[in-house]
Amino acid sequence: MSKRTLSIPHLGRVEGHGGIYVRIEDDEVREVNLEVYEGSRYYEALLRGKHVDDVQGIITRVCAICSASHTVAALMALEDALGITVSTRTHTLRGLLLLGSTIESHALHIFALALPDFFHVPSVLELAASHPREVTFGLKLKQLGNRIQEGSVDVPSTRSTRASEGSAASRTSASCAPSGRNWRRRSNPWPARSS
Amino acid sequence: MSAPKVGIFGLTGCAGDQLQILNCEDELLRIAERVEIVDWVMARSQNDSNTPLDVAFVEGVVATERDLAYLKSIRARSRTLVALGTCAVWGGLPAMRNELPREVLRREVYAGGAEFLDTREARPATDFVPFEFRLPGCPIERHEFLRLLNAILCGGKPEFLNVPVCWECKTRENLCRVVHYKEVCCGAMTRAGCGARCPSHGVPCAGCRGPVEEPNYDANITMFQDRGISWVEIARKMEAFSAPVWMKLGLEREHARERARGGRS
Amino acid sequence: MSLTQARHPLRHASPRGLPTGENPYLPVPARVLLQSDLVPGVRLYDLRFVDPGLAERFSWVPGQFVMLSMLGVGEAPFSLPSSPTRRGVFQLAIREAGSLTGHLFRHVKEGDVVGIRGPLGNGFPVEKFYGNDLLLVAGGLGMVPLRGLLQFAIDHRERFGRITLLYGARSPEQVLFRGELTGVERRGDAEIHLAVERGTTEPWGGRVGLVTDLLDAASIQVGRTYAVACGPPIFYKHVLDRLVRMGFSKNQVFLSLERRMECGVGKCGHCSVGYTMTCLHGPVVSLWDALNLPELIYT
Amino acid sequence: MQTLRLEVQRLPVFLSALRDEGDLFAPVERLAPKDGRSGVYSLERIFDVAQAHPEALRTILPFKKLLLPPRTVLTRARDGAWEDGDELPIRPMIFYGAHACDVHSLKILDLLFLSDFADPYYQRRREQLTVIGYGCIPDDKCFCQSLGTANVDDGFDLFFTPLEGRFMVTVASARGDDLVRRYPVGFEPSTRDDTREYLDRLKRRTEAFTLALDAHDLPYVLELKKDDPVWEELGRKCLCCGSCSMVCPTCTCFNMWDEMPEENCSERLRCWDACLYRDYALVAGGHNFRARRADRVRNRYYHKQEAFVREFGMPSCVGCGRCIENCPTGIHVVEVFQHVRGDA
Repeated sequence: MSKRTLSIPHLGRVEGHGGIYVRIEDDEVREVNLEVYEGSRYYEALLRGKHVDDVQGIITRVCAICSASHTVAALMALEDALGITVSTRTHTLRGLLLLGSTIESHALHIFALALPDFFHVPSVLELAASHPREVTFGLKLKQLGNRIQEGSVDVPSTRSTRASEGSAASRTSASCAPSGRNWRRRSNPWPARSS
Repeated sequence: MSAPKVGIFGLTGCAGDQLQILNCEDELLRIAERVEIVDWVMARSQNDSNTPLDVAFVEGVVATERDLAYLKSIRARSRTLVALGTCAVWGGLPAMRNELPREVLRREVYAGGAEFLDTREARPATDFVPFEFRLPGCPIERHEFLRLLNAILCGGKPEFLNVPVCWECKTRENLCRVVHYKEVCCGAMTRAGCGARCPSHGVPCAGCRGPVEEPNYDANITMFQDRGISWVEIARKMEAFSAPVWMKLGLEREHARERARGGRS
Repeated sequence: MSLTQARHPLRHASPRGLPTGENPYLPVPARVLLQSDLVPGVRLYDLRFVDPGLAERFSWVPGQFVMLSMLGVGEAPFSLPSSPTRRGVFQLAIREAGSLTGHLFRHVKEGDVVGIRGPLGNGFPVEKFYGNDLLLVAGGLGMVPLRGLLQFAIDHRERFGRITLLYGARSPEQVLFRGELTGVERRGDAEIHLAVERGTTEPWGGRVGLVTDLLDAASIQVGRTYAVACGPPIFYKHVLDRLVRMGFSKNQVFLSLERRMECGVGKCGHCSVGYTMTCLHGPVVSLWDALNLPELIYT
Repeated sequence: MQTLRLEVQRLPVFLSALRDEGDLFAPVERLAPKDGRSGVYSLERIFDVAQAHPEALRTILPFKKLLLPPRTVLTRARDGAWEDGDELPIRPMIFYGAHACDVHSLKILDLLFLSDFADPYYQRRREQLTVIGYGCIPDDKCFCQSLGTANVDDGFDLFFTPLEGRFMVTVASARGDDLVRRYPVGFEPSTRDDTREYLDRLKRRTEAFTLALDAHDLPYVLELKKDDPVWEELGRKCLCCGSCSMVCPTCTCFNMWDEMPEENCSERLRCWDACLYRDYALVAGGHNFRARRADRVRNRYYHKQEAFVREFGMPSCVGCGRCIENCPTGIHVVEVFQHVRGDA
């Protein structure tokens, strides 16, 4: 009789903390223990006594990767409870948010979390060394998902893009804070909300 | 000279600050060339948990005994330790209801049958070990992270301004949430750096980046009360992201005063 | 004072830009030729502009300062401890205090390039001192700008009467330019009196006490002397009061103010004390002007 | 100075033509939820002259934002050498809708930034700026009259004062004269009737002020009131949020620091700062020269009404009322000085 145990004390490339123990006898899995050591945050209890306005801001922080889903789910639950019907526009915008989230999290999952296994490398960073083009594409895809969620995808031929192309003031950016090329490129320095 | 060894760690939290590192899509691969990331459970499957680290980033709150032991082990092997995000720096949302015993929270969420949970009062990582840098934000701002990293790698110390969100909010010419909308906005008490993202989208500041040094706490409360906002509303807004520190700064005192007046129980 | 007659009607008209360039914000590369520890925690840097023309041209008045930049770290003001009579190379004496100086100490080696812009500030009114005795009173790091003035006065020895330096430091190990000062005294260029707050293991022939004690010991003819004091706030508190009681007119006493500076050219506002921009109208001010500032100079 | 007249309906034609001269900036109403009216304006680049609200008394940020942008890269350093961080050339800018107080604030900024070590970043933008004024009628927050900044006869290029069906056009610079001649959309010499109506309007305007501040001897009074309890009171009331400084047309304090947006590249940034912020006077050794809120608040008022007068012979407050409008805790600059003086 052959006995084997598989033990992964800390599962890598997943969000959250956990370990897995598998006991195998005669090629038969006898015991599987999944241990989750993630600390409890008790979000359900944190929500108690809060105003409905605050729920979304709290719930979206349950998980960083699927924050958009948590946001939309929480809003829908509240709307159901309060008997609110949202406009088609709101509904569509939420759909866009979720699509952005899907693009981002799937690209993250495929390229950064799952794919390294198939190439027998520890992480996306090593994968980038052997397959730079593919990884760069994956990251760009992920970035697109993020930019959809952030509402910072450039829509051509609107006033805002025209406004940001020329003036001395706008070229040096409107706010004190944005810094780093990354930030600047992704955000429209003159929010076109006036007029 | 070999590349500096870096570790990225998460205690209890949503992994949002680590994700923000992965969200530096344009810079990530270059970062990986400049440093050697030897320990990053979220993004790597083979991790070296013993090598001494030049720089370690830690996000999340200490909410279990395991978290605490993990944090201490990280401190012991790291030369420069950086607290990432509001959870690590101030306590964040998980610490919001610290006035309730863990036991009560647990029963509320899991009823009976979860007695095995390793759980302790959620506190910021900075309460337990010394940190060289603190980068608040829920989540952290990518541009601040990159600035900090570039500075650490060149041996410098970046300057993060100790000024309130109003600084950025005014330069974006937003309609003031307090003056024009009579809302509870934590902007005047909260550290800038986010580009006043929420007020720029028509939502008052929730204080997610934690307090600026020496906020004029009393004047803020008076300001809201003068606009007819009830204490309950002020408190619910303020005690979200940086609850432990607000408590320290006087929210607790106000609570007591209110109780004495027979207000909120 | 008449309100219509402002003290600085249009500030002093100066040519565009600084000796280091037309754009006053643009640092110019200067090479670190030498660095040596003056005392533990304080280093002396010998610098020379990479541009040879500028290196020869660059001149300043004792008491002026420069802004030192390091790539990615930032910028900070440092007073010039050397005399413009010794051209080509200029010096900076720097104490490790913040992140910028920490970086300088740990990462900058001889041969490296840093950024410099200046000289900034007004400097000591040396021409006013000509033909008079000079009393220099230094406390701690306040010796740095006064060393430039001392060098200048020695290089123009015939223009000054008696020169006396009173210098108080925390301990014998903290006395800056000690060997050099001994030389000055030996040559009879100036009278040097040193005091340390506490003696230590190091043999110390000088006085143990405060710099104010030295004022008693030195023989000074108040009527024909200009006093220049430089030191930390607590030092000013005692020394300035003492000088006034000795009979010095408040116009005969000069001191150097310390403030936060960002731009160095009177624009950013950080160093303002009332109408005085420390970087532009100062850092050197007469005691009378200092006492008439809207805020205390020592707190 | 030269005066002309222009029919009301010809002005849009003139302004549209000016877009060829550079970027046209004017007060524009901020969008508010529901009906879109907010009564709050900001200075924006406009493409359609119908968007402009030149009569709007104050934009959230004054036009210092065009000359001293909130965030500028001063220098950029690579491989040990520093270079100018400005992206040149600066495009020409036309600011339409300047009021007398705005023009006075421009003169104050010129005093600060063009005297002594002229600031090249300011200067470049200033040289590209054309100022077109517009006659205003004050509201309950305006007190320019008390500070002598209610009228202006230089420091702008053109000034349009609305009269019945037409504008009185004041030309105060060769640049203004060039524009009028380059775009002859119907400018005519002004008549005596125009002058009479113009002066009548000024008289009505003078009477429209409801706020007054006796500023003639403020520096003397302030000199004697350094330890007045009012400063402590304000220190308790002030949030030190810096809103008043951000919106002030003559508050120009800035901070400089280095950022490394990418490796081997360091940018020295200049960002607006406010003397109300805690670290404003903090030095490297750790000493804070204005550690207390009350000290910082007092410093702000002294700088405007005392220090600036000592340095330049006039206060640096132009009475635009922006700080009154924007203070979240309702600190009212006129009331403060009335209080200090003992009038209230």
